[in-house]
Amino acid sequence: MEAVLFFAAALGALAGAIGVVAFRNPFYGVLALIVHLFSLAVLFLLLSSAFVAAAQVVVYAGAVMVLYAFVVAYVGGDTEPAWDPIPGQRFLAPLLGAALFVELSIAVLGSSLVALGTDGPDVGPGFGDPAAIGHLLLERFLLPFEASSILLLLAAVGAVVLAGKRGAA
Amino acid sequence: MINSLLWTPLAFGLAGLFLPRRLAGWWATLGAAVTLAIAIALLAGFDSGAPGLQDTVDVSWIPGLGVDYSLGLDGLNVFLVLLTAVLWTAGTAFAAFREQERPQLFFLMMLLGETATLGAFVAQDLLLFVLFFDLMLVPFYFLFGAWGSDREDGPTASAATLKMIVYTLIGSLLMLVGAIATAIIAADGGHVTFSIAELAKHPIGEGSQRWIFWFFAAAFLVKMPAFLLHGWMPDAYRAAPLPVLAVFSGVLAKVGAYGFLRVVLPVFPDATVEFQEVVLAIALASILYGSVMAFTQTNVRLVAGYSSVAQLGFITAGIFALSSDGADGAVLQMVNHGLVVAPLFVIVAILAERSGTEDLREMGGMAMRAPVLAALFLIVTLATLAMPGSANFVGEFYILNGLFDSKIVFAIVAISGVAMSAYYALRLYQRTMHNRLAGGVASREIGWKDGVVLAPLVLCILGLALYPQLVLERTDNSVARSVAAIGGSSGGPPKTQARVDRKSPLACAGGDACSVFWEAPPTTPSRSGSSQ
Amino acid sequence: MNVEWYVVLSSLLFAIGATGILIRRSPVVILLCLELMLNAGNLALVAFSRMVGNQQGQVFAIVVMVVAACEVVIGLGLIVAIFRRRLPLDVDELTELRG
Amino acid sequence: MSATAWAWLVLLFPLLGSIAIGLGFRALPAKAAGAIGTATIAAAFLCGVAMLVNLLGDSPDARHHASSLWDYASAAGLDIKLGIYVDPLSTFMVLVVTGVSALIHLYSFGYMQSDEGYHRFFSYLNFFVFSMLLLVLAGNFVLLTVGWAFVGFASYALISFWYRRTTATKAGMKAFVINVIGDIGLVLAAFLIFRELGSFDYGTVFETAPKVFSVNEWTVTAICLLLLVGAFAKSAQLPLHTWLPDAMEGPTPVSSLIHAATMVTAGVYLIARTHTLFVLAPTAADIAAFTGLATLLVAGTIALVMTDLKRAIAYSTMSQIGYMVVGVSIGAYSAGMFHLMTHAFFKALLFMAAGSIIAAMANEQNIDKMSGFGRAMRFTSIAMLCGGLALAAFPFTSGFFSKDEILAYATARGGMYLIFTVLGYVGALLTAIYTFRLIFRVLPGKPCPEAQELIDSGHVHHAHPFNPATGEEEDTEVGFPGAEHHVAEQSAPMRIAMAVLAFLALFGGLVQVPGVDETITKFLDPVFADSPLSEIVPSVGASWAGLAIGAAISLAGIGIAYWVYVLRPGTSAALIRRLRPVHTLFANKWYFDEAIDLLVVRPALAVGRFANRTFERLVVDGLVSGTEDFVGAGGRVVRLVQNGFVRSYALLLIVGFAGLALYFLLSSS
Amino acid sequence: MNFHAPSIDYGALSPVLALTVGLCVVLLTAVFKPLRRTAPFLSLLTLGAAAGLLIWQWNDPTELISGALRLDDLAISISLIAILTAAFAVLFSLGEPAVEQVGSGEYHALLLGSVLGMTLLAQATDLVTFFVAIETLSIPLYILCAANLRRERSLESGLKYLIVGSLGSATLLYGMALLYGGSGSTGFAGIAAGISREGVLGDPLVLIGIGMTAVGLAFKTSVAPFHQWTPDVYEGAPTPITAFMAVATKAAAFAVFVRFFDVALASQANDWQPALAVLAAISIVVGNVGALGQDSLKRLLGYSGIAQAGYILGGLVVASEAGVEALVFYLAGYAFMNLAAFAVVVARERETPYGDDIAAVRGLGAERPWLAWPLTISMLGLAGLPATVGFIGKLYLIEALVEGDYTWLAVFIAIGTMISLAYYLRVVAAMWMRPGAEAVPAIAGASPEADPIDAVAGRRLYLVIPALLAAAVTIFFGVIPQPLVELAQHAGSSLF
Repeated sequence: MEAVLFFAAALGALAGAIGVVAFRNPFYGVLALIVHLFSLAVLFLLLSSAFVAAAQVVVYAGAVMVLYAFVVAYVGGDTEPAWDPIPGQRFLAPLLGAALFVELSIAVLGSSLVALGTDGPDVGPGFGDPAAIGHLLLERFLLPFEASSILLLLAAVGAVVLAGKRGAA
Repeated sequence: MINSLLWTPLAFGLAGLFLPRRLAGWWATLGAAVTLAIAIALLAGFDSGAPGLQDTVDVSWIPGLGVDYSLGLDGLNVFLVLLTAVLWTAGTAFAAFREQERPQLFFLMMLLGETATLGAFVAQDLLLFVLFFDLMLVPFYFLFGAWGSDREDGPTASAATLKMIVYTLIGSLLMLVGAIATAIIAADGGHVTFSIAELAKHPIGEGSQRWIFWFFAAAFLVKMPAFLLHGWMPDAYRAAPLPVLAVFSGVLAKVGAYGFLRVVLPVFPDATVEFQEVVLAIALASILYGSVMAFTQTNVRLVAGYSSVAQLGFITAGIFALSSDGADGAVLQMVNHGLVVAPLFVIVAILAERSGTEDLREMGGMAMRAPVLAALFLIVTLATLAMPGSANFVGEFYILNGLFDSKIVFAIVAISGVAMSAYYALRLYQRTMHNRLAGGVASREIGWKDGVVLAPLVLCILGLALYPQLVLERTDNSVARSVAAIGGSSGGPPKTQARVDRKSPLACAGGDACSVFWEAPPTTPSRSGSSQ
Repeated sequence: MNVEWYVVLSSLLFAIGATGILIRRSPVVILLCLELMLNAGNLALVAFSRMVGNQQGQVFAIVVMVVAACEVVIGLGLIVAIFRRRLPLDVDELTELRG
Repeated sequence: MSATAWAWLVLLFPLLGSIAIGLGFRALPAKAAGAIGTATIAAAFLCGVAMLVNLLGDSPDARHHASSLWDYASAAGLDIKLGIYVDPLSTFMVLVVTGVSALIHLYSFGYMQSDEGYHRFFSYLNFFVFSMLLLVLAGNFVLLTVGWAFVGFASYALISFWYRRTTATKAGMKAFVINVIGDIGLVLAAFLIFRELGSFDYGTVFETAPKVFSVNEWTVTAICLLLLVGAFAKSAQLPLHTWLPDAMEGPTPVSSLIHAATMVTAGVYLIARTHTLFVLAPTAADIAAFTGLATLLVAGTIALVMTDLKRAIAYSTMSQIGYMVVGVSIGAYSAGMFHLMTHAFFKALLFMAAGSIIAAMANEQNIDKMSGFGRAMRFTSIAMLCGGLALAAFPFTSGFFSKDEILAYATARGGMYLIFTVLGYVGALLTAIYTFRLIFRVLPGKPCPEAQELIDSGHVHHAHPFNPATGEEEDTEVGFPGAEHHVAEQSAPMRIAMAVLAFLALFGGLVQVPGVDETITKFLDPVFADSPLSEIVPSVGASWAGLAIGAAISLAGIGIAYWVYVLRPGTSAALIRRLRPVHTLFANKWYFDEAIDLLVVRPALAVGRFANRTFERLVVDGLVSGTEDFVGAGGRVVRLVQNGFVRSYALLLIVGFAGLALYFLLSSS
Repeated sequence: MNFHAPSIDYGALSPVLALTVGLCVVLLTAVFKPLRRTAPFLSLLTLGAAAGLLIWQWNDPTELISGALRLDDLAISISLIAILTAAFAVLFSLGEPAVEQVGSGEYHALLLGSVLGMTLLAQATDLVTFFVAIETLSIPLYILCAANLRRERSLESGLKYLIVGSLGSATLLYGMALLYGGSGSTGFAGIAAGISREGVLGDPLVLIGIGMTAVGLAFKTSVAPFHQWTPDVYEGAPTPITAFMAVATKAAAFAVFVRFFDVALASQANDWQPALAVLAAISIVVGNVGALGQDSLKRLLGYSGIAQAGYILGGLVVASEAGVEALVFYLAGYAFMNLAAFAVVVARERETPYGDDIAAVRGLGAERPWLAWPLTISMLGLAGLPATVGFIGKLYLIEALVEGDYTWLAVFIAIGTMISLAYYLRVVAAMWMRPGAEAVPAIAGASPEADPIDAVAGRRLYLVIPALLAAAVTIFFGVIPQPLVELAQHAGSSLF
């Protein structure tokens, strides 16, 4: 059961990812990403981290993607030309992607961490639920939590600065 | 005392910034003169008998890095300090007599240069030495670049100067690494010190000596400049303003040679002995190449320039004879060459003013209406070609004698340089002063302004010619110490035992120095009878 | 299901994202690809947090989401600004700075 | 006062004179300069006499004193003092030098009168005398070298005294460089001596040398050969002689003083001075002797064909010095020195006479253009005749005794040394012929225009100033000969000097007549006593026999010359036609100049040109520009990669990471 | 379950708090029109306060908020450098067209935000803090680079920085993930303990993690081959921002770099040392040769920054106390030398039509000696000539390298310095050895979007005084380096 779900979700995630890279039209790209995110959320659930999954759905599939959609709609999703001005880029890029993947997987598979081979220790039902995460956020990770709020503030300011009316030439 | 010697020029230079342009030059000359006075006072107070350093200052400067601000005088540098002061006074005065643009800055740079050079001479902390050694470049970069002359047929002044700076820094940056490496290795975990005396006490391992030696050698050989490393010289010399060039080639080249005596011999004795012949070979190449170039040049400056290459070759050879007579000669010769080449450039300036060119082929006959100039020039020329009777001869005599005792073949090759020097020096004199008066050349007597600059220098030459002992007796002790580091023989063997001594391996300069080129003469029974 | 699988999957996603950045020219899509890479990181974090059995990784993942959101906002803001400035929305056209 | 004190005075006077004239060149009137110059030398001569008297005061074997003023350069075991060494030999030289110089100064006082560089001339001339005296009085090899180089310089300065003459400056350069080569030989010898004996002082060296060296040991031979390099360069012996003829570019008094009477004989003095070493190195001594022989013959042959009056005499000088060298090398020390003295007399005289004639010819030196001066210039021709006779060793003239004494010694020493006797006489024959060739070409016959002018109007001929060697236009400003020319007939100082010398040339030989009075031998004996060779003394009979042969040969020579040049004027031309190749060989001075030019000068310059044009540009600058280009290329690559495409930046980033990752994977356990 | 609020040492936290508060206040000024003009002064005030509080905290290391931060002397000294730079940047920004376009309040708020990020980064001892901080540092910079909205170059630089930067942070993140996986903890201490466990030491997973974090940090510190954004962004961004980035970002990033590698990853040192050494060597070469023949001063300084990063990295490579000392010392010196240079560039690009082209400083020595001297000194200092802090810095680095048996890298530094002379001195030559440039509009900045010319910018005290100050300090610490050395020693001792 779990395995089935995993493969389904994994396929979804991969499909979404490939879609993002492959679709000529940014708008389809956005849709593909949404698919990808949802499948990731499923994977998160499988990894018994409910809160993260939820956040994933709400924050990403909800807020962020909408933003994307708006922007794409605003700037118009014109498809980019096929030819590549940079010599070799077209040919090297996939190669490098492959290289990255290979190296990372070698690292993972070659790793002597026994835990990797298992599906993790048995954890209580509370593992990864909002309460636990909340505790962590407010105790151990208070500072990052606060800091990220500042970060959001700055980002907001930035968005206003860049996209606000004043920016118009 | 020694502090004031070191910082007086800079102080005057900075103060000069706030003076009106007219006064700047005179103020600077005054500064140089004061420094000269201090230098003379130091020499007067110098005790040639005393072992070790005198007038020392030793303050911890960057304790965090083990760098001390330690200065001191001994036989090696006392006369070089004096030479620096003398030439700078002359150079500054010579420049002050002429119109300079932005004079305040010009003279600030001049005097900064003097401070840096003096610093390099009196520094007794390896790192302080390196620091001043590099610092010297800065003022001369500006002087050459900003007040130099661009050439139509060649690089601009700033380009030529850049070449010089990069070239000379190649060596000195490597030297920085080498210096630090030396200290670290010597400290080996313990307290790091850069004091030359300390480092000399227990030299570092042979292996590290090998590469560090070359880092230092690179710096010094480029500075001189030595054969193959002189690429920066022609352009820079042609770009430089002459008063500056006078002090530059009069003093800065010596810093390189001095560095060998002060640092390399005591601190890297094993490497020194090991590479003796390599350096000697370079020195010989410089002598021969410099001379050959000198007598084919047509640009007056370059004749002097290449002759310096040859002269510095002699000095290097003297140092690497690794016997104290050789080194004595080297020190004496450093002073002599400074005293000779500076007036030479002053004269070049005078000649250029009279002929409007620096090309030998377009000069000639200038002695006609200028007997005094001709006479002064003649004296300088004779000193340049180390005419016996001049102190330069004594210098070369000591150098070659030292070399002769340790590496006879090198000595014989080196001495051929003497003959060539006679040719190029006389050629320079004849082509400018003698023969028919060339078109566009005015034969005018030397003016009092140039006279007061030139005459004292020539008097120094004559004085030293009459009594070179002045330098030798003060130098001898310290040199002997420097050389003793590499187990060099303390000069000429005592009378009549000479023959006996030479037979015993102990007496050979530089340990194995008598080796390669000496095949012992067939010993006939008659001598073995006579010599004991 | 072994954690290994998740990690390998995440690395694959990471590689895909990287490739995307390398070959796509529309800034929007490039931002999307960045999302892919960050999410790959998230997946790895969560997977490891499951593996080692503490939730620090999950917290990290959440923080990363915030960060990612911020980057998106700024990125989109820039895109809008560029669009407003009547410049082509193609990173290959923005090559005035070079050399 | 002691002998050494006088010696210092001897040195002091000329130096003072030189400095005084040099500094006072603006203040002093011309005459005063000449007067000071002459006076100081005369004073020096008197001090020399005082020195002699002092020396004769003490017992023969105690007749050597050293004295020093201050430490010149003593460090690191070298001990070099400013010291002099007075013994009969140096005293003898001092007397000859100062004496002859005084006369020549007197001569110049008149001869150079109208030259713009009058002060400079006397300053130089005095300086030369000082240097020469320093050379002979020096107490150690270093100071010897100093004097040695000083005379070299003085000779340079005086050769190119007319410095606007390109020929003169060239000649000066040549002389100087060859002299420096000589100095180098001397310096190296000094090194070797110091290395072996640990001292530069004459006293120590000559005392220890016999103890340390074994006969013909390679070191001592090397030392002697190096000394010979110095000697030959100075004394114009083969192959270092080429500068001497060119040196005739200098004013005639200079040729007479430096290049005839004094400096060129320094080599002879050196060999005599260091005879102790040469005794230890017979091989070297023989080499010296044979070189001398070769020189005397070669020079003689060249002198036969020279058409330039002064150059002809110069070659004769070379050949006479050849005799001296032979003498001092084979052991006839006092004979050699004796010949040195007499030669100084008659050769100086000859030059003075030549100078007077050349002045009358308005600087023309070609004997083909001269004739009939016998009537035009009585006094000069008489003087020339005296000199000629002495040179040709006419019986009972000075040259007659001195030359034959050398040959007699060679005979007495016997063995292979007979060669020297035989060839020496051949040389004597040549000498007689070429001497009288000159005399017969110049004095008798129908007066040439210049001579005629002198006879008619009593005025010295006036040509537009020109360079006798090249014929270039000249002016009479400083740096060129003066406007007026002065002949002995019209200048008392010149006449006095010539008269005195003429007397000495004729009768100076009588101080040393075999079996009668051997003054010089007796005087110099203590110096050479230590040499085994000085044991050999030709018997009085043998000497007189030699003298007889000498007389015969000399007369024969004069006879031949008379026959060829007076009785049958065409003969010489016929001979030349007959012996074309020989003549060309002689006329081209045996091609020595060409050989040296080919072997030394050209290669050196070629190397220079190569270094300058090729090596410097390709290697030295190549080193720099090569590095520059390399680095610059790197810069271009970096800027090329920085192509502005953000995606390619990302690519490089990933590539870098991939590489890094690869490294870490490999390094992982 | 009950909730234990972490204990918070507000004293130690005060600098961060001060910055945060200041940030908010400044932001508010953007809202109230009348307060617009006060933003710069408020920012300076904030920075001053933060600096003061930091100095107050000097020399007593404290763990903060359950191991998220550690305020020790390394953190303090680096934060001080960042704050100082920010202060200079604020001064440079007076009269900067970009400020007008984005609004003074926002502009300064973002600047302060970035500074906040830096102070956090300098103290971070936990991966999460680390990541958040580094983003808090970067994101405002992305915006500020693009702040001159009218100029295409500014936007371009912003976008480039954003894209490559995010790629960098993504890599960094993934590396962190791997390290977390390997060690099971996000705290530096935990990681140190985790990866030095038997069986984990040298595990490929961990090593790749190290590699990826290294890439991320190398990117921020613009170490080759992750440097390519640097010249473009430096050139395109508004000059005050460039100055800020060139110094502060590098300092902060190096702070966490050295802390993370020397504390958390110390046990793996033998593996990462050679790798980083090679990176250092590469960037020394790339930076120096790249700078040759650059005409844009900002670009030139960008490349020189790459080279300098290479030198500084050397201090990290040796993983020794001396190394950290050298690193801190050099960063401090580097800050002053660069600020002096940038002050002059700002002044000149405002008063000449040449923008930041080297032509802008031609004949400066005659025209504006008070600007020429600072630039000269800074160039000589960056070139490492004696009597400047640059020389002592190099000396310090080389000493550390030789002690750490990385002499070959020291030689690289020497060679790099040699090459660097060629371009540093080119600038000097332009100032002193060339006649003033004739008024032909040059390429740089002469496009229609060119900013207005302020003919007297070269006399504005808020530019000249900082320039002179920085130059003076450069000389001062070149002659009397001991104080700075002691500071560096404190900083160094706080890690070991």
